[in-house]
Formats: sequence, structure tokens, C-alpha cells
Amino acid sequence: MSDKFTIPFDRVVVLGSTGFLGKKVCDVFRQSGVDIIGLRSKDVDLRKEASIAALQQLAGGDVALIFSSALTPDRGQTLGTLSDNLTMAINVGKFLESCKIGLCVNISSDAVYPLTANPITENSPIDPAGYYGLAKYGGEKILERVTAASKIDFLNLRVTALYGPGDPHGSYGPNSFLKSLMKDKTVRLFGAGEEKRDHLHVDDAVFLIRKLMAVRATGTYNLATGRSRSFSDIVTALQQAVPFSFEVVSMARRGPITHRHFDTTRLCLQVPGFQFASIEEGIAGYYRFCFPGT
Amino acid sequence: MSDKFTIPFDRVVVLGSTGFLGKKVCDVFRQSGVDIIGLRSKDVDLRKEASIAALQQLAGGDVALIFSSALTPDRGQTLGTLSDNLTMAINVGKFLESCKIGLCVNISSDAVYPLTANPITENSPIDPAGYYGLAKYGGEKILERVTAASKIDFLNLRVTALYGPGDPHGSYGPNSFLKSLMKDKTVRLFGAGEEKRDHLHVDDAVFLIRKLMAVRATGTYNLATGRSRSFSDIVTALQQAVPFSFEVVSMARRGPITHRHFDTTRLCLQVPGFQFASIEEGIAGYYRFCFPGT
Amino acid sequence: MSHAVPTGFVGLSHLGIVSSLAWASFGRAVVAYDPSVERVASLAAGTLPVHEPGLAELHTKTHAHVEWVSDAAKLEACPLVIVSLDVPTAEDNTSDLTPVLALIDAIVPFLRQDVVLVVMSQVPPGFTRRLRTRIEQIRPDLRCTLHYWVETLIFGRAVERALRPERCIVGCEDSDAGLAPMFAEALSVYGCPILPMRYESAELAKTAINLYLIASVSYANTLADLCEAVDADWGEIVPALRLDQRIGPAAYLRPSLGIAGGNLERDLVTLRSLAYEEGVDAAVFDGFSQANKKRYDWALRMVNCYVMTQSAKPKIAVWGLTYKKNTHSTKNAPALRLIRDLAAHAEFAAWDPIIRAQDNLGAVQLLGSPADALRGADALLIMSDWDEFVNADLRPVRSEMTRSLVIDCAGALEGRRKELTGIEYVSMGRRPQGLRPAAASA
Amino acid sequence: MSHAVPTGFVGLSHLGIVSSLAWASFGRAVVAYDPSVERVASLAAGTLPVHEPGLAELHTKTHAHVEWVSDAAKLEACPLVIVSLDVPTAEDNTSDLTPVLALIDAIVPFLRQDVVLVVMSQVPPGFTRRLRTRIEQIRPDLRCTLHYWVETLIFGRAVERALRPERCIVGCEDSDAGLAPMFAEALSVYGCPILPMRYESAELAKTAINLYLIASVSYANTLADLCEAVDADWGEIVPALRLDQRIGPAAYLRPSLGIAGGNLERDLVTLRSLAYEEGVDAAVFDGFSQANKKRYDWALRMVNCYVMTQSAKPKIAVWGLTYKKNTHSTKNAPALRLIRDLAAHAEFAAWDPIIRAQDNLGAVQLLGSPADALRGADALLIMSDWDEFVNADLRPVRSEMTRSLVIDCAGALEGRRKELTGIEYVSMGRRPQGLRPAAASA
Repeated sequence: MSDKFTIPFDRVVVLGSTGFLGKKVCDVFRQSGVDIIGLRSKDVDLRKEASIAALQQLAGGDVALIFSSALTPDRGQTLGTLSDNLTMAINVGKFLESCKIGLCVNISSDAVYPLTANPITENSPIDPAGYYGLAKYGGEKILERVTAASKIDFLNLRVTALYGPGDPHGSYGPNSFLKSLMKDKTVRLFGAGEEKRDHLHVDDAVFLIRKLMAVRATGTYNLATGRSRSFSDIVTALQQAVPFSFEVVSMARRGPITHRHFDTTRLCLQVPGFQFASIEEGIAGYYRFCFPGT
Repeated sequence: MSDKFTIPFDRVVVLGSTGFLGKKVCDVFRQSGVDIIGLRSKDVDLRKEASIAALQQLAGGDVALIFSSALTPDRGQTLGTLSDNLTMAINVGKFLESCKIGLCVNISSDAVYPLTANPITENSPIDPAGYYGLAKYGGEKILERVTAASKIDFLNLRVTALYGPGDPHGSYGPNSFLKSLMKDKTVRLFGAGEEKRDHLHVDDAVFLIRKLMAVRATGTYNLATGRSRSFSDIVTALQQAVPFSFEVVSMARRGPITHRHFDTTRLCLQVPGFQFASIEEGIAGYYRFCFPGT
Repeated sequence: MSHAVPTGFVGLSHLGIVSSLAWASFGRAVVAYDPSVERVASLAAGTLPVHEPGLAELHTKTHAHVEWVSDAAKLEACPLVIVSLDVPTAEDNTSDLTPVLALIDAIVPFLRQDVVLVVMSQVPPGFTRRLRTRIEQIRPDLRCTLHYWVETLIFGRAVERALRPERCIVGCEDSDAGLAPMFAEALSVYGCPILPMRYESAELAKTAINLYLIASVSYANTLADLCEAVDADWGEIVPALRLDQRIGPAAYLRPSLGIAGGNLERDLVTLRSLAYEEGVDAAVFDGFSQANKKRYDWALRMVNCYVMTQSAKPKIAVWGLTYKKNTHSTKNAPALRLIRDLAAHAEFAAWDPIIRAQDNLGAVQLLGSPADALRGADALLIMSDWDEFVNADLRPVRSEMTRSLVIDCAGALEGRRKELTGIEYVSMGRRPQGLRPAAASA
Repeated sequence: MSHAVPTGFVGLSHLGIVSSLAWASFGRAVVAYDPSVERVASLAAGTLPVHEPGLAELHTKTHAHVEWVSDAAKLEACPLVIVSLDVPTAEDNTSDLTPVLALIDAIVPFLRQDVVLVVMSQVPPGFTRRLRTRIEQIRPDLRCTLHYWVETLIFGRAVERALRPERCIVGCEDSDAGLAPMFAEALSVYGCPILPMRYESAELAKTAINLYLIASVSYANTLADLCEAVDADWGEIVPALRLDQRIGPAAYLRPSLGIAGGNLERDLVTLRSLAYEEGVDAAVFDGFSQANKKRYDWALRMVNCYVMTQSAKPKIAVWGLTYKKNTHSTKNAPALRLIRDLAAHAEFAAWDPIIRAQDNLGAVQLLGSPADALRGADALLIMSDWDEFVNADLRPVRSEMTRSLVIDCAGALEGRRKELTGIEYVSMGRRPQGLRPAAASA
């Protein structure tokens, strides 16, 4: 699929430009010639009411806003982070109530879905298991209502497990595997790694965001590959990619085996024929990034 | 069904004691000899962090807390009221993280459910249509998690359309009908009043709360009668109860006809044989309250 | 009933045309009424606006017994009047009862005082009893007997089923009332069981039959999906199911792109909204509804996986545009939906045994033969089960296509799997042999 | 197969006992193995731990052909060995495969090198192919042929179905492999169709049949609910459905309190979790699952509405404690659930044709006759469809009860509605005549 397409906005503002996805979006958009403004919490602290005024200076009908700020689960799922995440969404909502922009892209998460439903579509029932997912769901509802009232286009993206170079969290899966591989040539797996998940390479996520913005898609999309793989598949892929042998340590599982699959028909209709990085390709590239020169 | 039962708590603290339900709970509990402390926002402003310390003074293993505070939809479904409602829940959550009490009763609402599902059970999918329902849902999730972590019993009550003497809001249905009847002997109906809703008399709601507390029920219950009636049924009941004739004005409906039914099996198992006030009985009593001496 | 005394048919859409001609084929006089002067003139001239196997022959044979009229006063001669207007459905498959009510309002003034009035239109439970009240208000003098007669029309088999119904379900005012003798006598020509029951039971029976078929189809499609996932073969399993007497040899077990055509969807929507209004738990209906809504995605998924990933703008041949064989109906037809969904990403060339140029086809080139449609194509999609496809000459599939890939959404070539050498074949209920999907594709 | 050469049966639970005796009834020698010395001794002594019509007679007739053993080495004599242990299910209806795997592990060392090993236990799709690998690891020298044979046991009709199966579904390594000749010959005695197919297809076929029955039951129950809501009569509609050949005369259309007994629930759970693992949309299964979970509530709702609202602590008579007739099984039986749910609010007196005192009954007084159970009762709940209830003497219902109210959750008296004068009768699929529900009751 060709990536020769343009973003039909004069300026793209990214809130949360130091996050895993936010940073990649800024880099790639900038490389493809988009006028991009990346804001960190140091620049504009969305937890403060003053942030609204700061954002107002960036508004305009030709502006697309990507709201990617969040205190991620690795910061603790506490009432404090919940409150902060909700406050950020409310303040962005208040900004959008006060100013006109062209498009609001909300970076949400598949944490809004329970782990009991398969395969997940954009119409699957919501039931977040933790405060992070709850805040994401609250943010969606807030921005959905505000943009509808202000006639601002709204694109809501529920992103599944992201992996790839630059991940700062070391979340369980490819990211934690590479991290521990670099640390002590060991990979730690819950049980035998039977759980299937949909692992999305961060580069594919960025491509899809660009493409959906380019075709002016609106509404909710799950960003996922549509093909779930078990964690043990990933270990196998890693064993194939890595020129040395490593130890696989099995840890006690904390709960029953769960699986997560996506039915990506809605996304597919926007990018038919798009080929996601296979887990084998993605893992191999990630390894080369972590172990340059091997 | 006999109402000779005791609340197994030495003290009951009601947050939101000036609300429709909160006030009735205080009155009835007090009459039946319960040591009850009703707090208004004037006493403890739950929107402020300082409220946590104020609540801590009331804690104890023999204390039941009824959290009934909320800025109701008639106060406007804005980002401001959303933020306030969420902050109140978060502060109550922080209080419960810091102190031990015996039971937390959360007064939630059927606004957490979409109007598309029928009949509703406690397992029906969640999809609040507005900020009020969203805040109620957020509050539920927060208090559910906090009480589970602190090993505090948690009783979550999703209350459907309440009516009866003392309603301060004049919400559409029995309350607005009686209000406009008192004002100008007119009843205003959307369309021909085809919509079916489950109308719960406030006295029944209070009885159920007492009963569920008495049997130490925990988890989520919908408080509803299980028998839905159309708004035109209510007008008919009113016509039978009222010794004068009144005008019924049809207003243009704002959307398609929706219905709401509850499957009350879960509640039924706690209070088998309980007979709710029929809409005819409830309306007749409400009328006598509004028009004393007629 | 004397053959000289005519039976009235009211409303000459698909149902009315087929029913009145079938009724007349037993040598009975028929007054066929429709308010549209044009439609009546065209029917009188022998032009049939619907396609059904055997309908033209039936028309030729029975035409002389039928008086086509647009004057409702002609119904005064009829002791038995049958309302046979199809109930139209909206985009969301809800029924629009306005036309049938307007039609009945228009004819009631002309009905004989002791008329037997039979409703055959596809009405929801509760309609007939409410209609009684409505008629009483318009004509308080009328002493009519009102029945509801379940129509058993199946698109593509309408004539056969109108001539030889397997049973007649008739709604009566109450269970013990029984049929009006004149109507009972008229139905006796079919030699099939007559089942009188309450109005509500008969109205529900009609939708209940269709819901059972939807249940079977939804079940079969879900199992077919599971077969693909666990490497079982649905085609091996179905014969075992058919041998179970609790399931039966004629059960609807063929996988498909889900229900289409509008009638089954209408009945599902009707019962679903009835359940919603009454507060009846309809999780089962919701399951059917969701399964059928998503079933079309199978076609999209296969096209995406095996075609779109291989080529930037593939050429796709489509056999079949109607929603099934032997009908002209394209209502909810998956072929048209697919062409619309992928219009920007692929080129479509189609062949259909009956559809010629018409408005709603979308971006597709209509060709004159199966082989013409195949020329230079990267894939063939078979989208309905016409006999022409089941028995198609497969040589052009091998010789004319750029890639001999067949995605068979209708199971048309299921029975010929052993003949398909040299053809890549994708069908429902088993994993395609020798074809690998793209690693992961959107 | 020579009658002197025995067939081995491995695992003597319900399935193994019935199957081995049925097998022997054709004059064939059987070695029936179970690791439990007690169970083997008891079977050898003629004590049958399960109730099935005709089983005692079968045992008497065939006992001489069966050698009951708890020594696995005896299987060395058997060229054909059939694994017939029932797979137990947990509280949540999931299968526990550990016992059947342990049993197979225990016998594999004693199998003949060219044995034909047939699995008859209720295993999920994928099991048999994985089992092949497992056996190869334990006994690399074994050149065994492995089959999966779908059991068709129905509680209460097990003997009849073991003697005269309507068809034999047999899983093979692949579609073209066919049956081991010895096994094919053995099955030929039944004179029914033999359907060989892939392991996965056969494993899925077994659950697929049950799922179809669940689909039919779920459908019927939802329609019965709708009938009650719109004042139609499901009893009038069912005969019309049975006349439709796509539905058939033997379709499962009787309303009930939903599936019970454990086997259908197990298959629903098995397919549901398979779909979950594979990412197959199972909205249809979810619909069945939800409908069946909530179906029991019908009984609770009726008791609450017509009984609990009338009396502070009513006395309730219960006929039937097993989940259906002709079985001793109370697994998931709604009667026991109801007694448990309302233990604090009502007194229960029960009569059951087969159940005597046992552990899991809960707070219920077991009485010796139907009339004894009725004495002084405010209501009778009929909870299963034993012939004893269908044909019951109704005089005690009128004479012994405080109030002659019957809530028939099993449709036992459906066929006798005209006899029920003087009895208030509540059953599924129609509104009770002459009974008003409480205005609104919890």
C-alpha cells in the first residue's frame, strides 16, 4: 500500500509528544513535511485549568489535535492517576468547547474492553477492568460529546498492545522480552505463554493514524492487526531472530488464560490490502534496533 | 412483607442528605431508631480534598455510609458538573482507602444503561448516554475497586425513575405531571405518552435500601419494580385519582419512542413477595400529598 | 363456492399477483384490484413486473379468469376479499404499515355487508385485532368475518408454494371460533392441513417460522466459522446433522453470507422490536442479528486476505447480483454491498442471469456472459446460487483469468470440489487448501 | 470379528456401562475395564450405579459375555479397545479431561501393537489429534489405528440408543483414511449409516448436534415468552412449525426451564471457549447461553407473582427433582435450585418417582406419594416431565391442596388442559387464564 498521501490539515498539534506513540507520530509526521507541534506536560500541563488558555492560542479550523497524553498504567492505577487522566480529558474538552479546530484525534486504548469478549469490534460492550481504561473511556465520552456539540470532526482510536523500538514501559510481551534479553539474556513468560494477543507494531500504528487522517475518517476505530498470536509464538519468533540462545523462564500465571482477538473489518474498509508487519518481521527489526551491529 | 427488621450497623452516615432520596432515607431511618448522620454539601463539600479528613472522623467498623451526593441532571449535564461528580466519588474513594467502615452503599442510577437494551438486568452492558450517567458509572467503578481493596462491604444500587412526594426536580413523568397539575391544571405529554418506563415510588426505594442493608446484601442491584408502564397509563391513573378534569397537552417528541423494562430477579430473591406500590396507588397518594384536603 | 362468484384480491404487488393468479388457476373467478391504474393496465396487458419461475405460464393459463381493476367498487361482487399487498420495508428492515392500512381504508366502504375479509399481508402480531376495531369504526354496519392468512411466499419459489402450500395457517378471533365456512371450503382445494388459531398466534407463527430459519442459518454460519478455525470440515458434518431426526434432512444448514432479501430481516426486526417494547429478553434474537450483520464480512475478509494484499487495484469478476437464485430482488444483496464497499479499491465486472442495467448496481461493468466477466480478472466472486453457476463451464475460469482464484460465497461449486484442479478455491466451513493468507492484513 | 476375540471397554461410568453391555448384547465378548476395584466388583455382582430404562434387563441378558476387570493387562487380548469414560464437568460446565487422559496413559502400555483404539469420551475438537502425538510418545512402537466415535447417549434413553444408533459418526486421521476394517465390521451390526470424517469434524459434529438442540430450545423459549407478552398461544403455533419441512416434526420446540443435565451445557461451554480462543464471533452462542441462564427465572417469577405475594411463608409442593424424566441425574436440576433459592421464604414438600433421600436436596421434605406432597400446599410446582406426572390423578390437586394452583414448568399437563377445571393453571407460552398477577411484585 502506497504511503504517498497528504494530511489535509495545515498544522497538527500532538498532546503527549514524549509518549511512545506520541513521539513516533511527531517524528514520522515531521519527516513527511507536516507542520507539527508536539507538546509535553512540561510545555502544557493539562491537569491545570491554565492549559485551556494555552491551547486556545493554537486553535484554528485547519488544525488537527492529537490527544495522546496519559499517565500510563506503569505509573500506577491509583485514584490519583485516574483523577489526573480524567482532568486532562475534561480540560481538553473545555478547550474544544471554547475553540474551533478541524479534527480531534483521541488516542484511546483497548483497555476499555473487558477481556471476556472475542472478537472485539468497535461495537463490543465496554467494561474497563482498571482505572486506566476507565479514564480512557471517560475521555472518549467527553470528547465525543464536546466535538459533536462544536461540530468538530472526531476520530477515536482504540489502540491495542503496541510494541517496537522506543517503548519506554517494557510492558509484558515483545517490549519486556527485548528489555530482559538486553539485561540478562533471559525471557520471562507467564505459564507457557498460551495467551493470544494482537500485537501492533508502533510503525503500523503511526501509518494507520496518518492514513485515517488523510481520508478524513471519523468515529471509532480499533487499531489492531486482526491476527492474534500467543506469547509463546513471540518467543519462537525471537529465537529465530536472535543469533544466540537465551533462557526462557516460566513465571506463575496470576489468573486464568485469557485471549484477545480483533475483528478489524471497519479498519480494513479504510485500508484494504494493508499488510501489517508480521510478528516475525516486527520482532526481528526490534531485535536489530536493540542489538545494533549483531 | 413485614418491615420489622433492624439495620446491623450502629450508625448510618448519609452523604447528600438534602437530595430527594437522601432526605427520605434520613427521615425513615431516623423514625425507625437508627443513629443517622445526614450530611449536606454545606456540611462537607465532597468536591474539596478537605472533605476526606472530615469524613475520617466518622469512620468505624460499625458504620454504614450511604453515598447519595450528586449534581443531578437538572443542574445541567456539563463538563463542570461531570468534573464535580467525579471528584466527589474520587474523594469518597480516597476516604475509604484511608479508613475502615462496615458498608458502603452507593446510590447509582439506571442512567448507566443505554435505552436500547431490554429488559435490563444487573449484567446488562453499560453505555451511559450523558455526563450524569458517566459520572455515576465512574463512581461505581471507583468505589467497587476501593472497597474490594479495603475489604469493605459494597452495595451498589442503580435506581430507576423515582417519584413521590418531596421530589425537587419535577422530572418528566409523575413528578412533572403533579407539578404542572398544581400550577395550571394541565399535564404535558410527549407524543401520546407511549414510552414505557419503570416508575419506582420513593417510599419503596427507601424500604428496599433498608431491607438490603438488613440482610447484608452486597454487589449491584437495580432498584425497580419490574413492571413498566407507559406515560399515558400514568395520565389515566391521574385522571382516576383526581376529582377534577384537566387538560392533557401533547408535545412534539424529541426522538424515537424508547422503552425501559427491568428484569428484577436478583432483587426478587432478596425480597420475595414484596409488593410495590402500583402506579395507581402511588399516583393517588402523590395527588393527596400535593392537594391536601381535596 | 360457485365459480361465477369472484374472489377479490386487493393490492397487486408480488404477493398479490402470484396469489391471485394461483387462486384463479383452480378455475375460480378473481377480481384483482389495485389503486394504480398503470399497474392494472400493465397486468391486463400481460406484463409481469416480477420474476418467478412458472409465473409467465401461470399468467397465460389463468389470465381469462382474472378481471384486473382499479375501481374498488368492483369488490362489491366479492363475498370473499383477500388483502394481498406486500408490506414494504425501510432501509433498517422495519415494516411500513401505512400502505396496507390506506388500502384497507379505501376498500372498506365497498365491501359487502357479510364479507369474509382475509389479510394476507406481512403484518406484525396485534395488527389484525386492532384492524377489527378500525374497520368497525369506518363501517359500523359491517358484519364481516376477519381472518389472517399466513402467506408462505418464498422468492424464487412463489408460484409452486402458492399452488401447493404445505399447510394453511389461519388467524381467527379466538381459538374456538373456527374458519368462515366459505373460506374453509375455498382452502380445501389445496388438500393440505388447515390450522386455525388466534389472530396473535397466527401472526406470530408466520414470523416464528422465519425466525427458526434464521436460527438455523445463524447457527450454521457460526459453526462454519469454527470449522475454519479448528481445521474441521463443515461439509463433512452436515450430513451427520441431517440424519438426526431432531434436526431433519431439510434443515437450513448451508453456510452463507447471512440472510438477505428483506423478508427474513423484516421478521427479525419485527420480533426484536416487539420484544423490546414488551420487555421480553431477546438475547437469542440479538445473537442472530449480530451474527447476520457481521456475516457479510466473510466475503470482505477473504477478498482482502487473498486479493487486495496481492494487487493495488485488482480486477474482480462477480457472478450473481441478486440476493439468491430465481429472483430479480437485489434487496440487501451482498454482491452490491461489496461492490460499493470496495469501489475505490478494485474494478468489478459482473454477470448475472437476470439483472440487466439498473440504477442501484454501483461501479460495476455488466457483461453478457460468464466468460466475458472473467476476462483478465484476479479473482472470481460467486455471490449467489443460480443453477447457471452451479453447473457453470469451468474452462474459462482456468483460461480467461489472470489468476484462477474463486471465492465462492454461495457454495455454488461445493459439490464439484473434485473438479477444481488448477483452481484456487475458497469456500465456507473449511480452510482453503494450498492457499496461505497474508501474515496479517487489515 | 470372531466372537471369542474380546473387545475392550475402558472406563466404566454411565457411558462405559451402557456401551459395553449393549456391545455384548450382540453376542460379542467384552473385557470391561475400570481401575476402580470397588466399581468392578460391584458391577460383577450385578449392582448398577446408574438408572436407565431397560438397563437392568440388558445387564441380565448380556452379563455372561462381559468380563469385568480392574487389571489393565487383560486388555492385551483385545484387538479393539474403546475408551468409554464420561468426561466429568465442573460447576461451570467446563470439561475436566484429566481423568480420561490418566486412564489412557494407564492402558497404553498394555495395548496390542496393532490395536484399533477408539475414543468415545466427550472430548473437545482437537483432542484426538493431540492424543495421537501423546500415545506416540508413550509407545513409539505402537502401530495403532486411532478413531473417535461420537457417542449418542441421551440420559433416560441410553440403552435404546446404544442398541439402535441412528448413525455412527467416526473421526479418522484424515477424510480419505476410512475406518479400520475391524471396526467397520463391528459397526455394521447396527445397520445404520456410517459417516467417516476428519477427527476435528467428528469432534465438532458431536457438539454441533447438541448446539442445534440448544438453538431450538432457546428459540422456543424466547418465542414462548413473546406469546405470553402479546397474548398468543405457543401451543397453537408449534403444530404449524412442525409441518414446515425445514423445521420438521421432531424439532425441539417445547418450552422448558432451559437446558439442564450437564451435557448440553458442557457442549455449549466447550464451543464457546473454543470460539473465544480462536477469535470466532460467537454472538449466537452467547444468545443461547444468556437465554438459558435466565430461563430458570420463569419459575421464580411465577412463584413470586402468584404464590409469594399471597402468603408470608407458603407451603409449596414439588413434583420432580431430577432434571428430566427417566434419569437419576439432578445435575443443574431447576427443582433443586428453586428449593435452595427460596429456602428461607417457603416450605417445600416433594415427590419424585426415583429420587430418595440424598445429600444435595436442600431444605425439602421428601414424601412417598404425589398426594402426600400436595397436602396443605399453596401451590404445586411440576418440575420435570415424568410420565407419572403427565398421567397423574388430578383429584388430590383439587382435594388436598389449600389452593389448587399448579405452576407447570415442564409442560406435563399441557395435553390435559381441558381436564383442569377447578385448578388454576400456569404454564409456558400463554397467559394464565383467570389469574391476575400482583400489580407489581419484586
